[in-house]
Amino acid sequence: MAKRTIEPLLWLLFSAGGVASAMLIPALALLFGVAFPLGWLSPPSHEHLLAVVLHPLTRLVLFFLFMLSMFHSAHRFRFTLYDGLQIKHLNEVVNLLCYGGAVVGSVLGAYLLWQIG
Amino acid sequence: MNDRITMQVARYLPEGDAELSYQEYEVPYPREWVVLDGLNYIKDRLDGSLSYRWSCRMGICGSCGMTVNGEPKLTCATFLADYAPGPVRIEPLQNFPVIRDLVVDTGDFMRKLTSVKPWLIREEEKPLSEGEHLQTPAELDQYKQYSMCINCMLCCAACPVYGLDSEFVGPAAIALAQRYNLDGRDQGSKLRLDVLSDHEGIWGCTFVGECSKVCPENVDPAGAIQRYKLTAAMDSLKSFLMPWRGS
Amino acid sequence: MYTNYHPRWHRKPMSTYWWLERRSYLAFILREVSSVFIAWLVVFLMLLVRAVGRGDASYQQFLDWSARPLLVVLNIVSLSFVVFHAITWFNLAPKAMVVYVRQRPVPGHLIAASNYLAWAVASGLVAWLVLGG
Amino acid sequence: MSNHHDVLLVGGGGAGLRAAIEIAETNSHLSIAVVSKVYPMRSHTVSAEGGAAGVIRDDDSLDEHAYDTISGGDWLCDQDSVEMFVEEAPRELLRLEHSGCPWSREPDGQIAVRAFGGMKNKRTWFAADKTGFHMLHTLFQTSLKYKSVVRYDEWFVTKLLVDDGRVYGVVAIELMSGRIEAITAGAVILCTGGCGRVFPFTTNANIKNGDGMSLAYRAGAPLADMEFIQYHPTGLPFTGILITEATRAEGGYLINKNGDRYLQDYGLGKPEPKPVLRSMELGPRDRLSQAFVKEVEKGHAVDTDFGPVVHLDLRHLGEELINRKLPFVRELCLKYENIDPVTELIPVRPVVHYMMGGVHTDMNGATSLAGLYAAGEVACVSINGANRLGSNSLSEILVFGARAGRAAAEYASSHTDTSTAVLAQAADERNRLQQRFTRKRSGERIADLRDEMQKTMEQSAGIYRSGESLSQAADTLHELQDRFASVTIEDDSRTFNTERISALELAYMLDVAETIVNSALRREESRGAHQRTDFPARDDKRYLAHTLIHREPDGSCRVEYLPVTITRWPPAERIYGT
Ligand SMILES: Cc1cc2nc3c(=O)[nH]c(=O)nc-3n(C[C@H](O)[C@H](O)[C@H](O)COP(=O)(O)OP(=O)(O)OC[C@H]3O[C@@H](n4cnc5c(N)ncnc54)[C@H](O)[C@@H]3O)c2cc1C
Ligand code: SF4
Ligand code: F3S
Ligand code: FES
Repeated sequence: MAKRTIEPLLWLLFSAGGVASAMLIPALALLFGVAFPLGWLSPPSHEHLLAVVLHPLTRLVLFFLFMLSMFHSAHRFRFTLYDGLQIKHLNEVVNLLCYGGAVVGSVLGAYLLWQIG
Repeated sequence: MNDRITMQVARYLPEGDAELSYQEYEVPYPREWVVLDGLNYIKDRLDGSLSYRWSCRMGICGSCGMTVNGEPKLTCATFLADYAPGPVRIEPLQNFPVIRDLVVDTGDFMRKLTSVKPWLIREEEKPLSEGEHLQTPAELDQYKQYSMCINCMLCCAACPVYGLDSEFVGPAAIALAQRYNLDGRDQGSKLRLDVLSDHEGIWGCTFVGECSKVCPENVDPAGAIQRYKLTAAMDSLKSFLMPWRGS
Repeated sequence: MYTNYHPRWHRKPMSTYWWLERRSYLAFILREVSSVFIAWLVVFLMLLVRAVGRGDASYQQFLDWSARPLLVVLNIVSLSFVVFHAITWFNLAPKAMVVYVRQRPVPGHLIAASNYLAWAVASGLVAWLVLGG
Repeated sequence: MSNHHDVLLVGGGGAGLRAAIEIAETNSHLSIAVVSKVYPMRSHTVSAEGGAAGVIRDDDSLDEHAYDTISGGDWLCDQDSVEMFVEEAPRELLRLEHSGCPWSREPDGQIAVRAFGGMKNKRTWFAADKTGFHMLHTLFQTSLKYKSVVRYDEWFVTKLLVDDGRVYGVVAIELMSGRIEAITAGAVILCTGGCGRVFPFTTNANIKNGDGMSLAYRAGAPLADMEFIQYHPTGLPFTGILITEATRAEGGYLINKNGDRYLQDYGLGKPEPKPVLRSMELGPRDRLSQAFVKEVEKGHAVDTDFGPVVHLDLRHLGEELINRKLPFVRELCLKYENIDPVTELIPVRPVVHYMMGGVHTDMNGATSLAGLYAAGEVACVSINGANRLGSNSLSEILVFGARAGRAAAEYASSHTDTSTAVLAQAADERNRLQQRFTRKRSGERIADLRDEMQKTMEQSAGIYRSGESLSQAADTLHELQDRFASVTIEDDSRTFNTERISALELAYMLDVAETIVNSALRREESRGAHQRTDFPARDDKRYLAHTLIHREPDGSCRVEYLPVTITRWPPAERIYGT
């Protein structure tokens, strides 16, 4: 039996992240990145937001959203570097940078969400 | 006279040339002439030394693929009049080494095609005396689309990854592997998975999607690859989570 | 056979700017570049969560910070990239997923449509939660 | 440098690949070479649309298939070969199913069959209307799994190496590099397909130049029944693209400019709304093409820029049926004629399609030269007689490809001796090619000579012929042979020199054209596809016989006749439409 690479698993993470980020990030980015800063809508009170974030389900969803989106980005960015800049020969560095970043980001995200409560 | 169109044809002679050059020819272009008719006119009447491949002139043998005004096309299914008033530029297919004029080396393509084991694999042959394998029209439809590939290589010429990454198996070969995987009579998907999933086979594809856009037979190799990735990934996940169930 | 590796065949290397050669390639690269902006937005949201966790003051600080013009511009650009990502993603999804209902493949546009529906519902849910339902 | 194999196949079409697979499966230690001037999957088998005949239904019988074939061939078929053929055909088609060929199916999953011209029962297997394409790709992909099959892709065979009445191999040019090599073998099978390009208006691809017929003829093997050329009644004007007979089998009508189903005037039955087997539009091809000529004479055809046409009417079949069973026809009409058969009439006219004659072989594909075999359209076994029935030839390439493969493998296993004389011959051939086909700028253009040959053939050896036109044509062809000696070659590169190949192909076609014209001239009767205006009746007394044409050392031809093998079906009148 031939060896198995982890490429398929990375691809699964990429895909899941693609769905998660497409479903949830636009709304969040629209609200917090554009609508509140520009004053189109008034931001929710701290108390309300805290309550929402403290809900275990929200924390779970946010964790997966952060982690998967990071892996999504890492994977896609890796291939953009390969193909766009034609630096496939540097793949070890690129991999370390991309997925390493995603792992660090995910751990940070988990820590953040954990320590609020 | 404006009943002629200028064809700028790429020329390359390995004996002398270091680079492609372009030669211009004026050819007639009646409504029913395809680009290939223009090339044949050049070869027969103007310049016998032009080299290119063709055979069926009905879009089925897959030999006449070239780059027409930057797009990969079957020259026997692309009408000259659509490019009026011209000029129309004819170059060899991209992403393949050029042997001569409009002729490219297809060796890489053929090797990759063979590597995915594109034939029916059975654990046990059914004896002829037992008749046919039953296959309902719906079962046939599962793989039919992927069996329509004429090996014209337009998809590979359109795919940047095929040009950038020499390891990438390419859209046509993967679609063909998928054709057999989805055929109910076949039992070889595991074997093909080993070939495809364990190296650059499919993971190099970043879903540029151009392959499906240029395919003259609507094979949709891009779709085949994504579907295949999903199957391969699920398969990996299973053997990752349940290693004891591995084959 | 020796001719397979013939040195005299003409090989044109891909140009570094190949993705400028066709509009569809450019669209592809833009789609891929969305990854950078998604990564940024994740960081941005994580900062938000941190601020919320640290109390009202730091939440207000975050709100002020996020209203700085440069940041707003960055976020508008990022938002357009994620939306581009979302649209291409939902449009292409039917290619990877062939769903069969009663032995017949569900047409691609229906799958895409159901994706868009899910997107709308998810966005509505987010807005409802954030804005205080 | 020389390459040696046990069996060498010239041609990678359906017949060649079937033979290769047969040998690889039965004799895995034999080394098999497939030498083909195009990549195998580009071979012209790829363009066959309609289907392949083989009895599978319970209400059908082998005898009926044999009878349809024999009467369709106007009793010129060898009946022992036909009986063997109809018996083996279903097994061959089934074998292809086991290799993955995507045959069209009935709702319950069984193989579906359709009606075809001249066949009294539904027995034509099909894969929508791309049957040849699917068959060829299935065979090609299957052949990839055998290590003992060595492919010489894009190698062009220029000569058979013969010593003392036995064939030892070939000389071929590798297109990519231009090198000329001898490839020797214990046995050689010619599978080079037909020669439609001898005519100007044909369904045949650019590669169908009668190469194998000329190779065998020059090597001393006789060609059989070369005067029988099939015109297919429904080709698209200008391109000659074929509109498959399956359109009529599914219920299409042929109508003239007055909207009449004119076939009723030519003894082909009465018009019925639904297709009736062996009647009207489902009559044999020779009769339908002849009826077209008569309609033109009566002024009932429609004039177009590309000559007179009649119309094929599919409109009443409906979009759903057309999409399901004839999608390629719709695609071709839309692409090349800008016509949608769902709502519009398709203009069609007879077009040169198939060669009944070819290298004379026995039932095992053996020719009169030891070690030389032939199978497929290049061969004349003969099961097609004076007129081939549609869908018999895709089955023929399988049945006789396999048989020739077995016979050649056996021969090669028991004849392992080699000849040194042929290496000297190969050296001579190399010199000839180098001198003869290198740059020469003074003479006439290849295309001009080719056009003249094609025009001559159309005018004198078309659907109707006469002694006068044929003997004139013989003179013209003779003269063209002379002029060919100084033909212009502008290309002096060794690499992928397609002009040199075109010149060699023209030489083959001139040989074949001569044999056609001379065979037709000698046959003073009308039978099947050979219609003489000066001898309008069939003459079983003198011509219930195969024409065998030999090449004399001085280049002239000698014709002799060989009796037809009759087993159970004595010659009778051909009756259709009842
Ligand atoms: C448009 C069309 C539709 C048809 N439809 C049907 C149908 O529905 N049913 C049916 O039964 N029949 C049909 N036929 C007929 C049938 O397809 C052919 O008779 C059959 O495919 C011939 O197969 P083959 O293997 O003999 O030759 P081909 O497939 O023509 O192969 C010839 C091979 O020989 C090689 N070759 C030739 N010369 C040389 C050389 N000098 N050196 C090296 N290699 C050489 C070529 O490269 C090629 O590989 C159709 C034919 C046409 C043209
Ligand atoms: S998938 Fe389409 S484009 Fe690619 S080789 Fe096959 S037919 Fe040609
Ligand atoms: S163009 Fe190339 S990257 Fe994938 S989707 Fe098609 S193979
Ligand atoms: S010549 Fe055959 S596909 Fe164009």
